[in-house]
Amino acid sequence: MEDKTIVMGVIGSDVHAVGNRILQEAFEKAGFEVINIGVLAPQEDFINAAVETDADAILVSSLYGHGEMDCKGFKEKCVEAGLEDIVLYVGGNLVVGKQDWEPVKEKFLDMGFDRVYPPGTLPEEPIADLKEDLGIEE
Amino acid sequence: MEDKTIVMGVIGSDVHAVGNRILQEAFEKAGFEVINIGVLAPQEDFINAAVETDADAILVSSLYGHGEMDCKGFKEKCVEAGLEDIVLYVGGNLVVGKQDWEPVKEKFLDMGFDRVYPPGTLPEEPIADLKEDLGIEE
Amino acid sequence: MELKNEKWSLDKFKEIREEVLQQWPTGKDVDFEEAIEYHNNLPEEQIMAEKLAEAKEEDVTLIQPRAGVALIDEHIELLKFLREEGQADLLPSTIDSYTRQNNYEEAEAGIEESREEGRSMLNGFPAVNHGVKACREVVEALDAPLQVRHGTPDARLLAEITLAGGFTDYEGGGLSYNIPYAKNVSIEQTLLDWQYVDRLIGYYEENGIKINREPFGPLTGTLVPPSVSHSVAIIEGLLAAEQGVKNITLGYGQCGNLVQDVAALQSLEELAEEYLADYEDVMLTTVFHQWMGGFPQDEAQAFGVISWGAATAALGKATKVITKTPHEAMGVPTKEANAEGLRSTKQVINMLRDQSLLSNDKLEEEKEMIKQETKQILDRVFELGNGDVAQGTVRAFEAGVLDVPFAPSKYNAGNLLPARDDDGAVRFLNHGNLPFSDEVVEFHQEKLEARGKSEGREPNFQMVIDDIYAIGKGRLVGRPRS
Amino acid sequence: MELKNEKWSLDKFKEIREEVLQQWPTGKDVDFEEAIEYHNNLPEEQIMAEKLAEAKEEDVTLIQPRAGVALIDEHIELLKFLREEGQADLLPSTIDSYTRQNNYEEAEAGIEESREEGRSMLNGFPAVNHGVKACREVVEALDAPLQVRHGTPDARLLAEITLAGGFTDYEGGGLSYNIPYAKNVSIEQTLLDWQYVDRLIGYYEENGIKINREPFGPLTGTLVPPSVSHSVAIIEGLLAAEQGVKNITLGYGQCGNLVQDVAALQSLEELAEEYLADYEDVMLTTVFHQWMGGFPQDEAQAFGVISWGAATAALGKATKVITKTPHEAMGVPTKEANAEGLRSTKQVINMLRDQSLLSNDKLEEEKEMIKQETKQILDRVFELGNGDVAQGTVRAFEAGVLDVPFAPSKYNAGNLLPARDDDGAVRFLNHGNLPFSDEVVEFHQEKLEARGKSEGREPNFQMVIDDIYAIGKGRLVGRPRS
Repeated sequence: MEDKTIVMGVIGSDVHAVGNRILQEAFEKAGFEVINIGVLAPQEDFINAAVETDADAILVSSLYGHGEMDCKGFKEKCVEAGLEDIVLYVGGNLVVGKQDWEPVKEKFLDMGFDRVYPPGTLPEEPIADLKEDLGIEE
Repeated sequence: MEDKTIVMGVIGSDVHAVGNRILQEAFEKAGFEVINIGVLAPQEDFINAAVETDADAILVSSLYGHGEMDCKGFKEKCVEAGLEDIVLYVGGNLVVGKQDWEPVKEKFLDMGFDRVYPPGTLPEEPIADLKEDLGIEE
Repeated sequence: MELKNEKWSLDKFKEIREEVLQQWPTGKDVDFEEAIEYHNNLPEEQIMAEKLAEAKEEDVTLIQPRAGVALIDEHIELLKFLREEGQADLLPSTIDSYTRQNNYEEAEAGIEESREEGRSMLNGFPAVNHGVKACREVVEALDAPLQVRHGTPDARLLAEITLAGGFTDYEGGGLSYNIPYAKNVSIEQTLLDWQYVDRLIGYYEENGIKINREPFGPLTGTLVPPSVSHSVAIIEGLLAAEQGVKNITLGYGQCGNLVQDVAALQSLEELAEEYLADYEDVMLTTVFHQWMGGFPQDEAQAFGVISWGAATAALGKATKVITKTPHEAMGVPTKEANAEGLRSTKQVINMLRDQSLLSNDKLEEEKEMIKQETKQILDRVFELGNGDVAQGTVRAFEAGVLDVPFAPSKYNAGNLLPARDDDGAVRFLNHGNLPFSDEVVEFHQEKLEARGKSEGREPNFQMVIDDIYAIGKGRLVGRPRS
Repeated sequence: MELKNEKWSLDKFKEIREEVLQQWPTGKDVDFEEAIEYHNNLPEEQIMAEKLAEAKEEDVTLIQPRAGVALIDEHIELLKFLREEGQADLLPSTIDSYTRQNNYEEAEAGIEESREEGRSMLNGFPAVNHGVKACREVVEALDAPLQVRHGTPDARLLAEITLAGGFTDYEGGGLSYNIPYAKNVSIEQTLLDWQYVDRLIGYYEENGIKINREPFGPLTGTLVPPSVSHSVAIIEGLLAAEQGVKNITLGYGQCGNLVQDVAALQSLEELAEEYLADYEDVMLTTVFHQWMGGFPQDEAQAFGVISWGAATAALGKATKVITKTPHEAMGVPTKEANAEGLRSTKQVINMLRDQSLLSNDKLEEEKEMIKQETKQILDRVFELGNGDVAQGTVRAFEAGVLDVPFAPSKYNAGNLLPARDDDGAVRFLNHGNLPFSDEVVEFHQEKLEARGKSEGREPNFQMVIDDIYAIGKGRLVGRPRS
């Protein structure tokens, strides 16, 4: 497969580092070029990294419940930066408290994310989705 | 307080003996004359014992879920035996499975029981009720 | 018929068998030859003894729920649910209380009412009424071994039907399904009736079919000291082995103190190996019952009790554990609650599967005491029977040498009063006529005096009552209210 | 300002204090003299150090949840619920993640949005924005001691406001709230900022007010070997004591193997007593954190994990335990789920309060290894600082002599790779630059080789990943899929 580049990181004031490291491992193993901007990452860092590396996708993680506030306007900022076509995923514990998943998913889809993953998703799922969305044949 | 006599036991094919023994202890301590007919007791045994001892109340326990079937017609049999005024209590795990308590209680009240107790009731409660229902002053 | 611990001749067995199979119309569908054939075609994953042997070999603890409802389809659905959603390794069919008293007419009425009401009016599966074919429907719908769990003093017809129906494990025994489950049935009678059941299983074994047998360990489930239940378990094991039973699971119900419980599990297996040494090819395994006494009403608290039972089973390396559910205090659980109890148990067991409670002086002392006590009881039983354990057992109950606390049976002396010591281990406050040495009696006395001292009260019946209610109220030891 | 482990002069403290109190408008409401007065009038039942001292004396394990929401009334309601329905002995106020990064503007926006949405948009209680008076409203609405729990590298203003607000316990430290909670903050900086916090508490102590301090034991909460977290805990304890802190609770996060966890709790207390011997009148207690890594999604399984943590805390005689909830895998729990975690924990703790894990060779060996490892690390830290533990700590992190697995901080070497051995105990697969003796290194190597052998694979990073996911998938040891 041709090299596809993805930018990943943990957004906002979130410091959950472990899953992020494992996710990187998994995506690299799956053949992606991974730019991991780490935890405590503002929206700008994702977008700048994507512009600089001409990335194909941005994967946003949020584990601490503030995802809803942290992700506001993300898609718009991507468009402003010329990344209107970039594939945008988000996943994790996206809201405070246990809520029904469907409305949460809808909310983030409405915000412009292409795919939204609930807590406990294993890496295999977004990897398969990303291959499909980027038209990678194995 | 004057001596009041109660007949107690575990109805039907139910063999739960421990709570029954403790209940006896508690009612005796509270000053009642207790006729304990034990476990595996058919309706007839309760009624015969009450007639023979001129009892003031019958306390039926059922812990195994068949209470609904085992208690059918109990009140009517009491009336036939001339015990129309005897105080009639029932308590325990009265039905199979976890059900809302209120409908269960209603069902047993409709069957002619004067009071119905849910699982986990401590002896103090029926003792106080019985003193009230039998007009015992302390 | 005279009771003796001696293998029944096949003729004698078959003679009685004719009567047994006529106790209810479904008995006539039992065909032994055809049942052998049926068992020969069972997949290995449905043979209990094979599964247990594998678990014992691998030092793994399997999980099994209790479950049974009135109607066949619902029963199958329930067991499928517990297998799939509860990850149960082994499956039960808990028999309803009418069947346990051989009240097949009332069971029939319960089946009818269940159909009409659209919910189970029975607290278990009435296997006798349903018959051989229905049992096989259940077996064939599932992919795990099935055990009959009940509480039936005369369980002969039930055994005939369920074993012909493809069940490969049968719980109970002439003592453990009499003393806690009957009021007026003589011990001699139930021992004879259970010799029949054991002989039937021996007959299956002679024909190459493995049927596992499991004496019911917890007895009344209420503060039963380990040596009391161990004595009963070993007697039932001996009686079963004599009739040709080859696969025996000995049971013990959690008391709550980790050291005592692990000591009990280990000593049970070691004692049984010793006492059953003369019988060849007997495979012994153990079953641990999560707390059988009163449960907290609150489900979160109940999960705590369940999980602690799971941890003890794993650390004590029981071959299997029988699970409770968060609905325990409310009676028969929903299938969801039943599966929840299984899943929390499985989680703990899996987390602890590579750990065990390591030996230390306290554990060794507890084991030694349990063994001493059990041997003192069993020695006297053999003595009373002039070497015959069956006859000795009957006389031992008469003499209170065998005695079970809080049992309904009038054939049980009922002199025992157990209470917890300061660490929560179950001791004898009153050991009745158990033939204990002074050393043993003093050991228990000292333990309870130490508790009394720390609570500023004399050990007495109130202490026992406090202990019975304690776990339901969130404690192990029933401390006086301050 | 040069970093040294030396008690700050009051002048120096007050000079910096002026700046700190101006970081956000609510800082101006802090009046130290008046706060002393306020604390003097607090009922004893609300003073953490008193409650902990009592529990330590009585050998009882107290329970405490994590909890915090954006708005004051809702926060009070939440804590009341956990006290009443969860039977919590000690109460927290968990601070939101914006406040932890000193983003008071974003916290303010979160408060606004929470008001508009009618639900908490913040994952904790923004105490700085709410200010002293609001903190006191919280304290006064409750009848248990309150602790601030957070994860704030620069927690000076938060300490000023919450302590003046009547909180009597403060979690964190210059390492434990930097390495797992920041990416770009130097260790020198956070050590200085936490010297400020400790000096503030020392100042309270000088005025007769007991404020408890609790280094955050679990660090990254993911397979942290005990000697790693013990080293950090003892360094933070020493730094705190030097500034005049008198009440210290040292923490440890459950690894899952009972023997290792109990050994860790016991060795932590023993080591701390040894290292802090020069400081007079320091009261040491311990806190055990229920499993901090990934949880199963299923609530019944989560109850199993929670209960096992409760059992370990009780058997290890921790002074308190921080509870998890059945919603753990889903993020911030509802108050009902939080109370459920508390109740299942309380049930287990109460059932086990009269039991402990008895000494045996394995336990002693584990304790000995943890002590050796911790001493080897701390010896080198002191050496690197020429006797000054603060300076030595900075250099030790540079040199990888102190190192935390899976931490986000760029000031952390990140060379460690921990993995479970065949019994589930956490060992070093790669010990990086930790200054271990050959004996220690070989001990770990052998343990992991034994596991590798039993799994038929070389110990490697895949094993680590399997271990990280294991509990979430219902196991302790991440065995290869068969």
